[in-house]
Order: sequence, then structure tokens, then C-alpha cells
Amino acid sequence: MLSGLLDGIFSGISLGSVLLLAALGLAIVFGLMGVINMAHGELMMLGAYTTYMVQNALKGTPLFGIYIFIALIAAFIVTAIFGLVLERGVIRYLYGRPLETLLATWGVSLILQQLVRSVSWQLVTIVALFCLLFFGAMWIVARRTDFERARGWFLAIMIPLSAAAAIATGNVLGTLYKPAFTKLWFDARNVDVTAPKWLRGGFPIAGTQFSYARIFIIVLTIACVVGVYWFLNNTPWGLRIRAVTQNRTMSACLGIPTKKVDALTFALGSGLAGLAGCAVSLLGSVGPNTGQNYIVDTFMVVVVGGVGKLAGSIIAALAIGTANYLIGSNTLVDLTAPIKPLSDTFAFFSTISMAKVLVFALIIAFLQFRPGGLFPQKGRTVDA
Amino acid sequence: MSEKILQIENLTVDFDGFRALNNLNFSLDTGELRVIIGPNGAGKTTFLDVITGKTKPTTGQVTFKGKSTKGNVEYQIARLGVGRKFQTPRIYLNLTPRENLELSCNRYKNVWNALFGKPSSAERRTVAGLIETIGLDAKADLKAALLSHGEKQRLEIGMLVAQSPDLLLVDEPVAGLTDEETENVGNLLLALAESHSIIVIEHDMEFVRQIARKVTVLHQGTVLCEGSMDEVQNDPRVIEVYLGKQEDDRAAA
Amino acid sequence: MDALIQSKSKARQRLLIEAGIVAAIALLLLFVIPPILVGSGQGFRVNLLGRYLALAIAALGIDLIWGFTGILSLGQGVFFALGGYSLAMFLLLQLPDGQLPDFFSPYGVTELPWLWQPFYSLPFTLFAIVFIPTIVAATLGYLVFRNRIRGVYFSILTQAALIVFFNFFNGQQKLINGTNGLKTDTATIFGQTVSSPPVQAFLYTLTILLLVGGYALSRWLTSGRSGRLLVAVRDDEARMRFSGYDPTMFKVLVFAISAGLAGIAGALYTVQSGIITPQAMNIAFSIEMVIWVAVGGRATIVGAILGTLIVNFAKSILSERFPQFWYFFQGGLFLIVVTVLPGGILGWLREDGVRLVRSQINKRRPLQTYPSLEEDPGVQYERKNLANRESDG
Amino acid sequence: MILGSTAAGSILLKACGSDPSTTASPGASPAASTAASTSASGNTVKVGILHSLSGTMAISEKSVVDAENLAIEEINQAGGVLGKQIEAIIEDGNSDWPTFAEKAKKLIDQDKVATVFGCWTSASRKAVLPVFESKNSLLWYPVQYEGQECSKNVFYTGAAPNQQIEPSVDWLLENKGKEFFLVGSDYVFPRTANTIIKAQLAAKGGKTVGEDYVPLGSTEVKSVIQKIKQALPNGGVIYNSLNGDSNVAFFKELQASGLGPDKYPSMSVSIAEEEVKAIGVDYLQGHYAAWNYFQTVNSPASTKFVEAFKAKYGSDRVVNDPMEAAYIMVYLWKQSVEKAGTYEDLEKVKTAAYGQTFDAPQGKITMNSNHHLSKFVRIGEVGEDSLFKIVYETKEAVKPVPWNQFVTDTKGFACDWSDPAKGGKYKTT
Repeated sequence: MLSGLLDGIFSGISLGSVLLLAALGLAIVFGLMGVINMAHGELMMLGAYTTYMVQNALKGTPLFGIYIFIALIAAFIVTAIFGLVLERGVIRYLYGRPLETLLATWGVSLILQQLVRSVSWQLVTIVALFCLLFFGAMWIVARRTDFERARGWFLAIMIPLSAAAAIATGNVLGTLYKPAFTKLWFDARNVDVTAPKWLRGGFPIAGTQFSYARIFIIVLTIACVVGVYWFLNNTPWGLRIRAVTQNRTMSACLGIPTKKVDALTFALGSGLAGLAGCAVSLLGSVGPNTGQNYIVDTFMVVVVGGVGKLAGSIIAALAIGTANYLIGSNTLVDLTAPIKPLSDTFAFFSTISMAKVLVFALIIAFLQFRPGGLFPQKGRTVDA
Repeated sequence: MSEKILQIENLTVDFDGFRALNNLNFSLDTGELRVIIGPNGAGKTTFLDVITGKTKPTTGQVTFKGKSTKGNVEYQIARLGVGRKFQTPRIYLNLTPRENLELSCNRYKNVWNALFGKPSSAERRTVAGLIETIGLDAKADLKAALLSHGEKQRLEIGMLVAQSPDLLLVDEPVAGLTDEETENVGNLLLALAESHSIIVIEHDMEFVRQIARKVTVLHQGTVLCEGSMDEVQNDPRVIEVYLGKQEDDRAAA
Repeated sequence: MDALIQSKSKARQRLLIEAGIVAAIALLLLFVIPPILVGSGQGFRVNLLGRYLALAIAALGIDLIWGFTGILSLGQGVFFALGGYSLAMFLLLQLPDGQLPDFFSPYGVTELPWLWQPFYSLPFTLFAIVFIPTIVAATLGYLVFRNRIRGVYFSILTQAALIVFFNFFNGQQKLINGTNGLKTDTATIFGQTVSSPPVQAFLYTLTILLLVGGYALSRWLTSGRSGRLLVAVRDDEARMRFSGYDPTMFKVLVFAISAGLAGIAGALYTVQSGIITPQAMNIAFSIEMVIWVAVGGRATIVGAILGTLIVNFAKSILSERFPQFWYFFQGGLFLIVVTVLPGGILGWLREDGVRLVRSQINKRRPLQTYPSLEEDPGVQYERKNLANRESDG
Repeated sequence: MILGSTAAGSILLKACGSDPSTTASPGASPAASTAASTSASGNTVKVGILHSLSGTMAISEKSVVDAENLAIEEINQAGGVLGKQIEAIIEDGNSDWPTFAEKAKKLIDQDKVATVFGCWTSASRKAVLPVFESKNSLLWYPVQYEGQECSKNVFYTGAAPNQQIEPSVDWLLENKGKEFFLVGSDYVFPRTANTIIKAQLAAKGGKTVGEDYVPLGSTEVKSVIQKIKQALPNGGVIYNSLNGDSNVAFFKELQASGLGPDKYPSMSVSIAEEEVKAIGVDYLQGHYAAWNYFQTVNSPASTKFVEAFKAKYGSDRVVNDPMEAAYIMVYLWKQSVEKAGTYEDLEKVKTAAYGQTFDAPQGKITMNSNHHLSKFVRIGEVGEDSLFKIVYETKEAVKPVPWNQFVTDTKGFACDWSDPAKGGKYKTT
């Protein structure tokens, strides 16, 4: 009984911390910027792939034992840079239109999924060459004053032209340096991330065993939450981020570089997604679909927690994680065994699929009482 | 003495530990035009929020036309005959002024009627008249998004009138308007006051002087004083609230 | 008053023209396109066309709630699937007395589950196709809208609902055959196999008729007062409330109608594709539906239909040629439509397209401006000359 | 601006896919192979290949396509079939069952293919089945499945339950223990497989102590592990029919919770060489899998197959059971067509197929008149080198039993298409 209880608590916290880690970046991007980033899961996936690459690069070196720490840093940097590009390239045109960001980032997520399936040196060369030609030409032409008028023509000519040139080059190189050049980096197959030896296995206690990997994730989550909290509340950039999210125009007037702040916030959120991706690679598979599994659950965490509140996200993640675990495992069935109808009901829901059904119903019910989530934004600005 | 259209007793509103309205008592006669003034944060907008049902009072009650509005939500209170104009003009930007007015003018506001009802010719005439009154005939069939700020303000007041409420709540109607427009709006309100009860919230003292008969001063969630413009202006408490304590003044100087 | 009567008769005339065009297109789809496709050895594309037209019905629903009312539902797949499952259950029960649909046997189910019982009846099934989705949507919509949960929160909740329904349908092997879904191809109706050409031809016709019906319904809903109310919900809900309208009910209504349309679409799609599975409730499919509308053009009705056909045929043809890269296209499509072409194809045609054509044939549309300027002969003279000079140069 | 580049990027890729010069990139550009060969003269036989090249199932199905392409290439190099070159038309099922049906129609109606090799999941097979039956066309299906089906328009070259599940359960009962916990993905194959296992255990003195299902693709398996611990506190057998991503999470969690193969041996039916690589051998070592073929099968045919595959697709690739089944079904079709002397008259082809034997990598297999293959059954243990060490194999090929004899509904039924009186489901007793 004791071991069962311990196990339940540990598993609930551990599921919750995975959710929280995945939702943390989302909470920042969604809560602070109002951007619905459907590609958040794919950013996690990129983090997981980065982990895989770091693992392979360090295989056989003395650093292999601690590759996971290097991978964490690498994942953060890679996804943060990617987030930066995403923000500058797409998101910044869509501020204040959350539904549009949702659709656009969904498009990005599809592209990212296919990207890891199809990426090869050939593809990279083609895309890079295209960008070079197209944006190079644009840079040269854009300085002319009458550019705006000829813009349509310019695009109509330059896009196919640079595309053709890039593809031709890519294909020529492809035939010249075959297998190596055209070989897919990852393909559609899942790749393996094996935790370093000290993270495998578990810590035995009272007849049960606490997985090291999960303990690691719990610690990582705590570190991230504390780090983010500290960053937002105790650093000048954190202050700026909070200022911009509360009143963009006023902040701009006060000389805060809002564009930089936006980019930074988004990069931070994306970087956290990378960390989460690295963490989940210890638990599950790494493949093009990795991110898809988390996206809806993490959004639910943010919605239930209340937007823009870290504390809300923490409680919501733990609650949803624990609820999912308790319902999905037999724990509740056993606990309610004396009350037959109740335990039968729980037994009906005691598979992972059905647990999700019940948890969702509970969330809808919860929102009936607290439509704004656990910690709703208060004051008269809401629903003015 | 005429009948009270609105009566508010012991109204208190708390927001998450902040008391926005504190044991407020207020009443308005039918047909009266009342101006409410008060420094920022005095609770003026919250006051309107409570009357229109947007904010639920923590304690106390609002009685409109002799009936408590407790348990009613915004649209029900609006149907009872309370119309509200917001600080910034809120109109349907993707509809034309004519359509905006038609929607407000419509008497039957349930879903069924929206689907199967058609505007009656009387309603159409009302709308046509209103468009003239608010001076938007030239732009009656353009998207409202294209109107200027002043035109939007006038359109919203027009929508309010089209709703033919018994009580009009007008929140800072002349904010951001030119002097000429301000005067137009003032005249419009005075004309409306002939047939409606109106509460106006305003900062612009010139404007208040133009329209006010009776003024209520709110301060820190309660009524500080009430009376004619001159009485209020000479009240020492009001002077203190607006200009700060005399000693402070001296100290600062 | 004269002007009023004149505008009324004009409106009626315009309505007649529109009806004529719609009828012509419907006839074209019915009698001209199928023989052409069959003649060119692309017979299976008729079936595809029928399916895509069915999808267009669902797109109409999305246009109603998203295009006009501004509510983005990412859970239309639920209603689509409910409609599809309803019809599939009816078809699977077209068996000799006492026999069970054969998928039950591996699970050892020997007695028809209660859920299936009502689906023996055709009237109930027809009712269920439209009204089960409607009722589910109305309930969910009421619970959510009542609490003023809206915008992205609503979208996320509908998406979560999608997951839940997916899990439920996917997990209930013994009830509705789980992942494998229900096959309708081999079922018989009125003595004919569903997949046989006459039945399929009938379904194709039915789809077109229902699409025309859906089009008419959408046009009716979005014109007149109800249409303005929908736009009002999108523009400013609070204003509506303070004007005495209850936006919750309007939103519930339009959500329910869109769900009903999705249900019909699901039923028609199912019988034409031969199978309904929980896959109809995966996240991607429901978001794709939104993109059809976005590509065609939000709040244009015709755009929804057009967008559905274009995107789906593009998908069908492109994925035949470049299966690996379909995701790139689709992702790119999302990005382009949202950032560069927010009005979709129709929006672009109306704005830039018309201007482009006009400027090519030297017939620029005159700009409207302040009435006082319009009446000023000096200004008009100037403008004329300016326009000429510009077109000369 | 970056927008423009992403958008244009997709245009790029389109053009890149159509360029014949990329044909040789491994596993890629099916479109290219079509484009390249449609231009050839009419002296070819068209066959369809219908698998998911995108979506969740692409992970597994792409390598099957590779195996099919390898067989076609070998046959073409050896002179083709009936003197004609085989032209493969590859369609993408997009991991979406109605799409499978759509593409099957397209292959049959528009491309007029002689036969189709395809499908992986039972759901996709069930979706295309009516198409093949109504158009009286032929499908070859290479994956182990739950049985309970015997269509005259399908040849099943994967294992029936009695060629994979049942022998493995017998072996476990004999060697590993009597108490079983069944865990599977939430779809038809695991569900049916577990129904069979439960009946079999009940009949043979074993015990099912619990079963649980995980949604396809889900990676949260913690509660399953908890249930296993509860049901089997002192160790026992885990019978695993999880599919895809969930396996990775499952084995990582299993190890972390201290449920090692010593006390909790697991038997998997969906984990082959490819999956071992994707999960990571460190998590799997010591666990078991049941298949008809492992890459480690030591026979000339096997060595030849492995070498040919690696030569074509790269030395880091591995082969597995479904790939082998896919590879041999192309050969079986070729042999049947040659025996029948035609590829157009399907009745003749089918009749010719019955009794066809082939020296497959797994051993000498035979096509039966119930459209299933007689196959060898093997059980392998995951070794350090990511390959399977074969711990058990049948001496002879096991005859297939499509209608399961442990399920009451189908007990006493069999299938024989060579006899018109018997057909797809007839009573034996």
C-alpha cells in the first residue's frame, strides 16, 4: 500500500513535470505575447533531434557520460535560434491576431515535420542557395525608390528564377556527389536517444523504484521554472518583457525596444521547448511526430492555469498529470473498491485513452466555475 | 416629487482585495440629466458596470424602475431599458451606420426574430431620421470602420437612442473631440434629456458646465457630494480632492 | 419610397441571377463534368469530386462560424465523424434479421449494443445525421459560450474535444470497431451495394443538391438581419450585449448549424469514400478544413466551396506526383494564406484582381471620396485629366 | 521576407521531386521512378505499390517499399516477367485509411495495374478491401496481422496468428512462466491478438493477469507499468503488441522502473530490427520478439537478401520480417504470372499461385489455397549488436490458419479458394 501510494505521488508529479516543462515555453509565448504557437511541439521535436545529434557526436568520447547536459544547452540554443527566425519571419506580422498565428504556426509545424523527414545536404543547399539569390537580389533592388511599384514584377521574376537556379545546382551537385549528398539525415524513421548509463534504471525505495530519468526531469523542470521566474522578475530584460506585454505602446514610448523584446520572448519560449524536447527524448521516442503528442495537453495546461501566470501553469500541470495518472492506472479503482458503483465507473475509465476523456470532461466542468482558469487576469481591462 | 428611475443602496464592489465602490448610495429621478465627476480611480466606470450588470455587486442592490436588477445579466438589463455608451466608441466596424442603427433599433432581440424577422417600415423611418439627426447621411452606407472618431461617437449615441432606453449611461462622450464636436455632442445630449433619463460621466469641466443641472462627485468609491455645479465647485471637500489639501499645496510650493 | 421599391426589385433581380448561376453550375457538375472525366479515363475523379463536394458542405459551416462570426472551431471533425458514423451504422444494419455486422464477431459480441438499436430506422438515421452533431455542438457551445470563453480558448477547447472524441471512438473496439472504423462499401441499400455505380451516381447527385441547399441556407443566414448579427458578434460582442442581444444564443445557434452541415458532409463523404474511421477526428483534418475556407476566402460562401475543391484536388494530384512533399505545400499554403493572402483567392480577386484587370483595360474604378468633393466640378475635371495622363504614360 | 522563402521552398521541392536526376536517392522520389518509366514504351507490366510515405505509418512502411523496389529491380535485371519489365507506380496512402481506398481506386481504374503490393495496418487493408473485391483486382499484403479474414482478392504473405502469436505463447508457457500481462496499442491487431492469447492461455493452463491499451502514438505509459507491477508483483511474462512510438516509451519506462527481462521477460510482436535501432538496444537487450524472419537467419537466401539490400540502400540499413515478406511476395507474384502465362487474367494467376514455392530468406515457403503462406516461426532475443539471437525456430513451415481456432466464433471454420464450393469461410467439421 505504501509503495503504491509513493508510486502514485511520484508518477503524478513526474507526469505533471513533463507537462509543465512542455507547457512552460508555451505559457510564456501564449501568456505574455498572445501567440498561439502550434509549432511548439515541433520545436520540442527539434530539441529532441538535437539531443540525438549531440549523442551521436559524442559517442565514444569521454564526454559521453555527460552528453545530456551538453545536449540541453545545444537544444536550447538551436530551438531558440529557430524561434528567433520564426518570430522575425512570420509571427511578427501577426501580433494581435491570435487565430491567424494559430493557423500560420500550424503550417510551420507541418513544414518542420516534413523537414526532418526530407532533410539532406541537397535540400539544405537548395534552400540556402535560393535564399541567397532571392534575398540578395531583393537587397540590391530594394534600395531603388520605385521598388514598391515594381514589387509584384520583381517577385514574379525572381522567385521562379532563383528557384530554378537553386534546384538546378542542387541536382547537379546531387548527381556528382551521390549517396553522401542526397542521403537523408534522419528519414521518416524514429531515431534512438539512449540515456547515459547513470540516468537509466532507478532509485529503489520502499519496494518501488523511482526512475532516474524522471527524477532528472523533475529537477530540470524545477530549475527551469525557478530560472524563468527569476529572469522575468529580477533582470532588466525580464522587466522589459513584462512591460511590453502589459502595454506595448507605452513601453515603446518609454524607449523599450519592443521588437527586440518580442524576439527575445519568443526565443526564450522556443528555447524552453527545446529543453522540453531534450527531456522527453529520455522517456519516449524521437521521430517526426514526437511533438504532436504534447501539443493539446500543454495547451490545456495553459488554459486551465490561466493565461500569463506561472503559478497557474504549475498547479494545472500537476493537477492534470496526477489526474491522468490516477484515472488511467488502477489507483482510483482500488481506492474506491468498497463503493462498488464508483469503482466500476473508474474501472471503465482506467485506460489511458479513456482517462483522457474523463480528464477533458473534468476540465470543461472546471471551466464552468472558473472560466478564466485558476488564476484569471483580473481588473477592468478584461472583456471591456 | 417625481418617481425615481434608478436607486442604488449600500453598493459595495470588491476586486480581488481592492474595494472599488464603498457603500455607495445614489438615486436618479425620471427625466433627470445627471453628471458624475470624480478624479481618476474614483470608481466611475465600475459604477456604470454595476448598473449594466457587467460587474456583480459584492453587497448592496440596484433598483431600476422599481425592480431589483439582481440576477440579470447585461443583455437582460439592456432590454429593461438601460443603454450604455462606452468611453471609446464601440460600434460594429464591419457594418454600415445604417445597419448599426437597425440592429439597435430592432425591438425583438431573440434568435428567432433575428432569423425570420424583417425591419418594419416604422423602424426604417426611425433609422432614417436618426441618421439625419447624428449627421451621417452622406456616409450611411459606408463601412463604419471608415468613420472618423467624432462620427463614431455620434453613431454610438445614435445607436443608444435607437435602442430607446429609459436610462442612458454615457461614459466620457467628448474625450478626444474638438471644441466644435464637443458642443455638438452637448446639444445632442441636451436634446435627448427632454425625453430620457441620462447619467453622464465626464472629466471636461467646460462640457460639464454646458450640460449639467445636477452634479454628483464620486471619490474613493463613495458619493462625496451632490448638487448644482456652483455648489459642488465651492464645496471644500471637492476642492480638496481635486486640488489636494491646502497644507500640501503650501508645502509643495 | 420609390427608391426603396426600386432597390427591392433590383435585389430580387440580383437574387434571380444568382440562383441562375448556381443552377447552371449545379447542372454543369451533374451532367457535363462526369462524362468528360470518364471520357478522359479519369473516372475515379468523379468519385473524388463527389467527395470533395461533400467536404465543401462542411466548409460552408466553417465559413459561417469562422468567416462571418469569427469563432474558430478546430473540432469540426467531431461533427463530421458523428454524421458519418450515423449513416454507416444504418447501412451496416441492412442485414437479414438476426444477423450482426460482421466486424463484431472477432470481439465476441453476440448481441447488438443498445447504441445501434435506433439505427435500424431510416428516419431516425436521417435525423441523427443532422441533429446528433447539432445537439453535441449546441451543448458544448452553450457550456463554453455561456462563460464567455472565446477566441483562441474556444479553439483550443474544441481541439481538445476532438482528441477526446477521437480517443473514445478509437478505444471502443467492441462498440464501433475502433481504429478500423466502419466500412460502408459492401453494405447494401435498397437491394444495391453502396459502392455500385447507380448508388454512387445517386449519392453524387444528392451531394450536389445538398450542397446547393447548404449554399442557399448560408446565403440566407448571412444576408439580412441575421447576417448582420453574425458580423456584430464578430465585431463587438459586448456592444451587442449592452444593446440587449444575447450573443451566447447566436453563437450557439451558428455553431450548431455548422455542426449540422458538418454532419451531413460526413455522411455523404463516408458513403462515397466507403469508410469512416476515427481518423476523421484527427487534429490535422479539422485544421485543414479551416484552411480550405481561408484559401477560398473568408466570409464569402462561394470561397468556401471553391477553396475546398482547389485544395483537395491539389492535394490529390500533388500527392500522387510528390508524396513526400505534400506537407511542405500544405504548410506553405497555411503561411501564404495567413500572411500574404488574408482574403483568400476570392478576396484577392475582388481587390487586386479586379484592379489589375481594370488597369489593363484602362478602366480604373473611380474612387469615392467626400461628397462635397464629388460635387465640385473643378475636382472632377482635374481627376479626369489626371487619369488620362496616367494612362497615357 | 522569410515567408517568401518558405513558400518558395515548397515550390523548389516540387520541382526537385520531379527531376529524374534524384531517382537514385534511397527510398525517395517514387514520383520520379514513375515519371522516368512512363516515358518508356508499352512493353512493361504496371504494378501498384500502395503504402504510407507520409504520416505516422511512414516510419514502418517506407522500408517495405524499399524491399518491394529491390525485388522489382532484381526481377527486371533478370529479364522481367513474361519478358516485360515491371513498372512500379507508387502511391502514398498518407497514413489515412480513406486515402488508401482512394489511391487503390486510382491505381486500378486509371493506371490499370496488374496487381497491387501494399498496406501495413489492418485498418488500411480493411479500407481497400472493398475496392479490390468490387473491382476484382489483386492485393498482396506483407504484414503479420490478426487473421479472421480470407479474401479471394488478397494474398497475405505476413504471418497469421498461428504463425507468430500462438507459437510464441506456447514457447513462453514452456520456458518463461504462466502469468501473462497483455499490453497493446489501442487498435484492432492488438485487441484481436489479445483475445486469441487469452483464449489460448485459458485452454493451456496459463493465466491472464491483466491487459491494457495505449492510444496509438501515445508516449505516456507510466500507468501501464504501474498496472503491470500491481498485477505481477513477483515477475511474469509481458506480452507486448504495442506499435510504433509507444514501444520506445514503454521499454524506457520498463527499465527505469526496474522491471528487467530477468524477472519480466517480454515478448513483442511488432518489434523488429528497425525498431530495435529506433528504441535503442540498451533498453531492449534480453527481451524477445516473435517473427518468421530475422536478419540473423543463416541461409544463403538470407545472406543474399541482406547483402543486396545493403548494397542498394546503404550498409547501415537493416532488414526485417515485413520487408522480407514484401520482398518475397513480389517474387511469388512473378512466379504465378509466369506459370499462368498471363498477368491480366487474375483467375489464372490466382490458381497458379496456389502451391507456388519460393526459396525465401526465411526458408522454403509455400502459398496455400487459403491465400496465406506456410511460414517458419522464430523467436529471437535482442542481443548487444541490435540484432536478434534466434532462440527457437520451427523445423518445418507452419501451415497458416486464417480463421482462428481459439476464438469461438470462428472455431471450426477454414478457407480454401481452390475449391469453389468452399471459398472464404467454410465449416470443416
